[in-house]
Amino acid sequence: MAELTYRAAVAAGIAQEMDRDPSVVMIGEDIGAAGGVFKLTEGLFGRFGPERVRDTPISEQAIVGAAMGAAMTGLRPIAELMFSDFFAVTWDMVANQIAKSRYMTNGQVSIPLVLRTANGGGLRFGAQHSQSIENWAMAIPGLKVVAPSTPADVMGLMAAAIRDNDPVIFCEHKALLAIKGEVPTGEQFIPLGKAATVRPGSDCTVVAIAAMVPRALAAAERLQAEDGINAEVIDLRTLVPLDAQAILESVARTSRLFTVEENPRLCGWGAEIVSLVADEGFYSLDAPLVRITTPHIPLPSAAVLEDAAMPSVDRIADTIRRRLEAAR
Amino acid sequence: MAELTYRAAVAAGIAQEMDRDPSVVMIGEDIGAAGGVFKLTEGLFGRFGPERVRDTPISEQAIVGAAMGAAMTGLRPIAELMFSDFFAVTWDMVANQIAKSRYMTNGQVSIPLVLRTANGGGLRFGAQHSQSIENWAMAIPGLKVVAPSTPADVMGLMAAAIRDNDPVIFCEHKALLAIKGEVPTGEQFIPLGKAATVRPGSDCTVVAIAAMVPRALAAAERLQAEDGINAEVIDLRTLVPLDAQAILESVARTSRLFTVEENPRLCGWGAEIVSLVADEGFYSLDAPLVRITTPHIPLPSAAVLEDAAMPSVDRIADTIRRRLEAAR
Amino acid sequence: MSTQRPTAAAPALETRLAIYRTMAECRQFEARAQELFFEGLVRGTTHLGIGQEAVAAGVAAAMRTDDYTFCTYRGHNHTLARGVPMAPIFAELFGRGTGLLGGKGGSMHLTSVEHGVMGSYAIIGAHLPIALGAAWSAQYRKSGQVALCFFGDGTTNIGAFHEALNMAAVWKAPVVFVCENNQYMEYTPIGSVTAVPRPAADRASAYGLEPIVVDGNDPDAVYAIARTAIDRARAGDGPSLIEALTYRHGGHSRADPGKYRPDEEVKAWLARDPLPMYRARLLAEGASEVALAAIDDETRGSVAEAEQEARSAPEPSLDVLETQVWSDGGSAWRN
Amino acid sequence: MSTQRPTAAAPALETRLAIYRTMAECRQFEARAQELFFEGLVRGTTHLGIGQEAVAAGVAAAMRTDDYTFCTYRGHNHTLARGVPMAPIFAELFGRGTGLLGGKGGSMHLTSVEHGVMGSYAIIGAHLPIALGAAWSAQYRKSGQVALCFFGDGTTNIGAFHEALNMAAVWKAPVVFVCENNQYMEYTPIGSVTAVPRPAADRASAYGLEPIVVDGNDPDAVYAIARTAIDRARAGDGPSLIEALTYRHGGHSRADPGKYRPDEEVKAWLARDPLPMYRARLLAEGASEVALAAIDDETRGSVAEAEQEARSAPEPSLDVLETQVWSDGGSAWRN
Ligand SMILES: Cc1ncc(C[n+]2csc(CCOP(=O)(O)OP(=O)(O)O)c2C)c(N)n1
Ligand SMILES: Cc1ncc(C[n+]2csc(CCOP(=O)(O)OP(=O)(O)O)c2C)c(N)n1
Ligand SMILES: [Mg+2]
Ligand SMILES: [Mg+2]
Repeated sequence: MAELTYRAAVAAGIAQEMDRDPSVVMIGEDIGAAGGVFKLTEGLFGRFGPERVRDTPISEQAIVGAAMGAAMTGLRPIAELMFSDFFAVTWDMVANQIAKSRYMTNGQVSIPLVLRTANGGGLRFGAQHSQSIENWAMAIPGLKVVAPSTPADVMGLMAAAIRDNDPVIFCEHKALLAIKGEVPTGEQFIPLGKAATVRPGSDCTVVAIAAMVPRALAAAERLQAEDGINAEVIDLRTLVPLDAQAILESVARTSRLFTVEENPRLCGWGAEIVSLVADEGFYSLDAPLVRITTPHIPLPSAAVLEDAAMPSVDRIADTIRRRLEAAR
Repeated sequence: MAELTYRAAVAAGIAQEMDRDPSVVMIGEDIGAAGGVFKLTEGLFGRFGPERVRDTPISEQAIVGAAMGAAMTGLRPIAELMFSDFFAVTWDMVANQIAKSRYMTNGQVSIPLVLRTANGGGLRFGAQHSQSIENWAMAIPGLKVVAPSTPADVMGLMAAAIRDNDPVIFCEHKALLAIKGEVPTGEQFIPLGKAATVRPGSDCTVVAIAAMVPRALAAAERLQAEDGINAEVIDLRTLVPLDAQAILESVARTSRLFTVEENPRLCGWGAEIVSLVADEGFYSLDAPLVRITTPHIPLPSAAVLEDAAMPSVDRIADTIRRRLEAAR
Repeated sequence: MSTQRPTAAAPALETRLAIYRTMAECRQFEARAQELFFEGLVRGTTHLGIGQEAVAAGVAAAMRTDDYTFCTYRGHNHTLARGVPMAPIFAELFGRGTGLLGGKGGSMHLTSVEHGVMGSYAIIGAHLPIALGAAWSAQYRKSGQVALCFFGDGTTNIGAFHEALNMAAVWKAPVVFVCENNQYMEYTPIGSVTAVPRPAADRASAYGLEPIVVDGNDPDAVYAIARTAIDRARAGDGPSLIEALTYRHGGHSRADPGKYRPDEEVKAWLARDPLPMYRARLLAEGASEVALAAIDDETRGSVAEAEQEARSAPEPSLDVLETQVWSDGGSAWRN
Repeated sequence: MSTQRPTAAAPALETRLAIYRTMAECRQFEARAQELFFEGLVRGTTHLGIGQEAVAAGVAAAMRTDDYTFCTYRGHNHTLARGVPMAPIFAELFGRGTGLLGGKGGSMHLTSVEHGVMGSYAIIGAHLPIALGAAWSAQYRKSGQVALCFFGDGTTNIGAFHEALNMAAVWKAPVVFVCENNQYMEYTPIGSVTAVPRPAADRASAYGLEPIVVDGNDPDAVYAIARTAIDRARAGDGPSLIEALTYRHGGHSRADPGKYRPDEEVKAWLARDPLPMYRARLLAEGASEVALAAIDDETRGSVAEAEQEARSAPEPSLDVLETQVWSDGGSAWRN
């Protein structure tokens, strides 16, 4: 066991795989000698050299397109999008080319790549540098979507993402970079598609990812302490593949579902989870299905406004308490 | 009353507004003398001239960006994206700039523009020319989303979209271009945000848009004839603003909801509708909420495969019949 | 036309006959495909390269078998030129189960990895960065492969063009960008939407590259220019950008009659039809009428045979609908 | 430095003093903003243009009051140069309710439509097409307005740059693109990721434009070049692309110390600090020390006053959280 920051776990996860497989290469803006603007690739340039850790111009279409071309021809590229908002600049490459080419060619083409990105809000960066875009990717068939909440998950899921033979969108949450956590010693690997029940409970199921996991956990502790409500918290870890069974199994026990999403309200990943349960888990439900989300607005930059926009521990706890009471 | 094709209604709707307001201008690829590759702008160049109907290079970022800049400074531009799949090429302009600038500037900037696009499948064009992207837009706060199913709605909603002071994504469905319908004489205007109950019914609520509306209607007729099931069919017409009350009111009567979506399964607009009802309409429900969608795959090009992928009248009717029976 | 006259001697007769055969195959295949589109057998859309065969054929003859081709929706010629058999291409256009892509991709996405055809791309500009990526991969793997990337004049105005050219130049990637300037982006004359007269060549200097313009209806000239560029790329000297001047005889796609083009312009280009021009030149420069006629006839035979094979192929089985989204062959997104 | 030496005579002393005042305001405002960032009062991020003031000030002096400014996240200078008062800018950086954007946008999105500042854009390249659109609008409305669009060297490698330049040239739009080449894209020297030595000027010919390079630390030179380009745009002769060579004294953003830059390079550029250089020139060419000192002092006063005003401003009310998504002032997406 060693204690690592979430930030350091990113570089450690990449380093583990670059050590293991010479076909793993990285490209992105300022990722080389500078170690990335969030210092997420620190040390990799020194260790693996400029051929394997390449700086690029500000050319997101070329970065992601080049990663695709390299993935089709024998490499396992990792491309960094500095902020996840910049996926929009290269969305054609992601949604139309990378996601669809295997299917369109009936499997002739494999695209084993990872698109890493600093995702999410909380840093007062404003609407164009704070988005949570997991739901953008989830809506596109052909993309896998990973959004870890702990250093250990970052390392283990990074290994799985890099070894995966399909394209993976790997969301590193900006607001979690400084958190610390235990990472087991030795090679890390956590398969994609396995949720973690991070707090067992019996009164309701709370589903979250990334920065919403610690908030959901804190809310659950508060509910336990203040109201005797015993909430189960599930960290999905990956949205695609989705551990639907873990959710359905939990809701079968608790009969109540809450999702906690950072993205704006409409068509978020929470809507997908709710819809799944509203269909397949309907008969085990005894209360409305509730999504706790950022309102359907762009994220504001001022601290008080941003804090009010994103689901907070307060809002999560209050919503769960209120809705459980209402359903009594 | 006059009979118009859906295709002709597009040009007629635009012409009505260009006649009315000299600040309405159009840009796009091949929209001028050529009248557009789908002949959706035929006649406009001749009538309004090259200053108001401008051909562009293949530069979707510049097209949409220029429309934004013009909208901020006194014009009401309409930009055509030839296929809705190409939104991906200019998604930054749409999702990050156009959608967010009013909010980020605290209302200093208004962006009254319409982004028109040929949307949807059924023409055997394959995965990159057949997507239904209403849910992409719905997921972004700051965008209004219109997806009409009849010539009259095309004209009336086009007028509303052009006169609206906010950005509107206007989805013209490729597979509907040739259909005909009555359009009342005189100036057309249908406010955004009003659903149409296109078939009243009492046994279940079926919510659809665009090309799924005629299919849902045909399925409803078949269910009535073959099974005595009386389905209510709601054509949402616009996703944002959403006529949530129309849906909730209908489900309050029918207790059962089906959505019919052309987009791939995950995070579609149907998930949003289902989630809304699973929360606010929960207590009037007596059966699972069911989404009928394209599977979560890219659309294939071969006729038999494409037909099997998209929700068909058969599949809609069969699903409703089967799920209503199972819930009995 | 101020094009670069290749200084190298014409290629060997054998090479030239191979080029001629490729051109004949492209022409006959596409002419038939167009008829079959009007018969309703070819579904969806097609974009024909009739008139532009010399570019695909000339470049392909200069390639190594393991080099990569990246082309567009107008990619039948480039696909055929790499030796992909006709029957699965026809079958793909017909939407049959034996199609090159199993019926999943259609005319716009022809791909045959085993022949080095890494895809036909239907969204303008996307494949330039992707081709650069394949070149980067070859460079990293030290495989000596070169990526050839074909695109149209209209494509030079989209952002991805700019990004790919700059990054390829900075990385000295072994990629050759070939712009087929057929004078039109769909229905719009390229000159009316482009700030410079030569949409590709006049941009080369923006990437530190030499401007190269070649007569795209002269396969020998194309071959020579391509050879130089490919050798240069393989030697590690970086990318090239070639502008080949040519013309599509027909419309942009499907049933487009191409009426937006002045009659004299069409007439002038038809008079420079690369097929008869090259045939005449080969005859004049030592090929026998017998040999050329044999190529013409054999090609007619292959096209007819391929069409029959594709016609009698079954529709795709619905079992494949949800396969090949993922590398495990399936499409499951949940447990 | 092979820059264009403006042939026009230096601007009138009054104009030059106004330029000097703008530069002083920019410098002092930003120097204080940086201190306040380290004090934790400025939240989120800031990107300072210390060292680059001569570009914003020189261009602004050449603009008509109804011309448009489009700039970047590094936009304090350009915003101040159009006369936007300091207090609401400070308040915006502090995230206060009286902020220029009500606290919704932050440092990267400064906008003041009433001063013609149509926005600061934080995603590289996006505002070039948007500025072109404003120019197109002015052209259509025959308003005689010109759009000025500022961006960095690194921005020349993104697709939107290419699309905007081409379309602006084809449309002869009244837009002037000003590339502030401060030698770095974030932490990476621009030369290491760009295929040509002059990232903007060496691309001008790709859009049929003249290459224009100017000493971006010389406000008189910038003014003269801008004047020519703006007049040209206003006269209907189309866009220009200006490359202004300059340097940011500090890091890219926030707490970046800029250590990736060679010491001698930094030293050489600090020796060419536009503020003292211009001050010295004005003194030498007829301005009085008294007048200049008054400007310095008044500016110090304004900055201090604005800071105090912003400091004492309240946090935004939570009532505004869900306002101004739509033109009706609200954010309702449903009934
Ligand atoms: C991003 C994008 N915009 C528009 C289109 C529609 N489109 C298909 S082909 C074409 C014209 C392309 O012209 P050019 O590059 O000259 O190639 P050509 O068709 O002449 O071979 C256009 C605009 C597209 N496929 N992708
Ligand atoms: C599309 C996009 N990619 C990356 C970034 C991150 N980023 C912000 S500033 C910057 C460097 C820009 O360099 P330059 O254009 O030279 O402007 P400067 O910061 O030097 O003023 C980068 C890469 C971004 N904001 N947008
Ligand atoms: Mg062309
Ligand atoms: Mg710079």
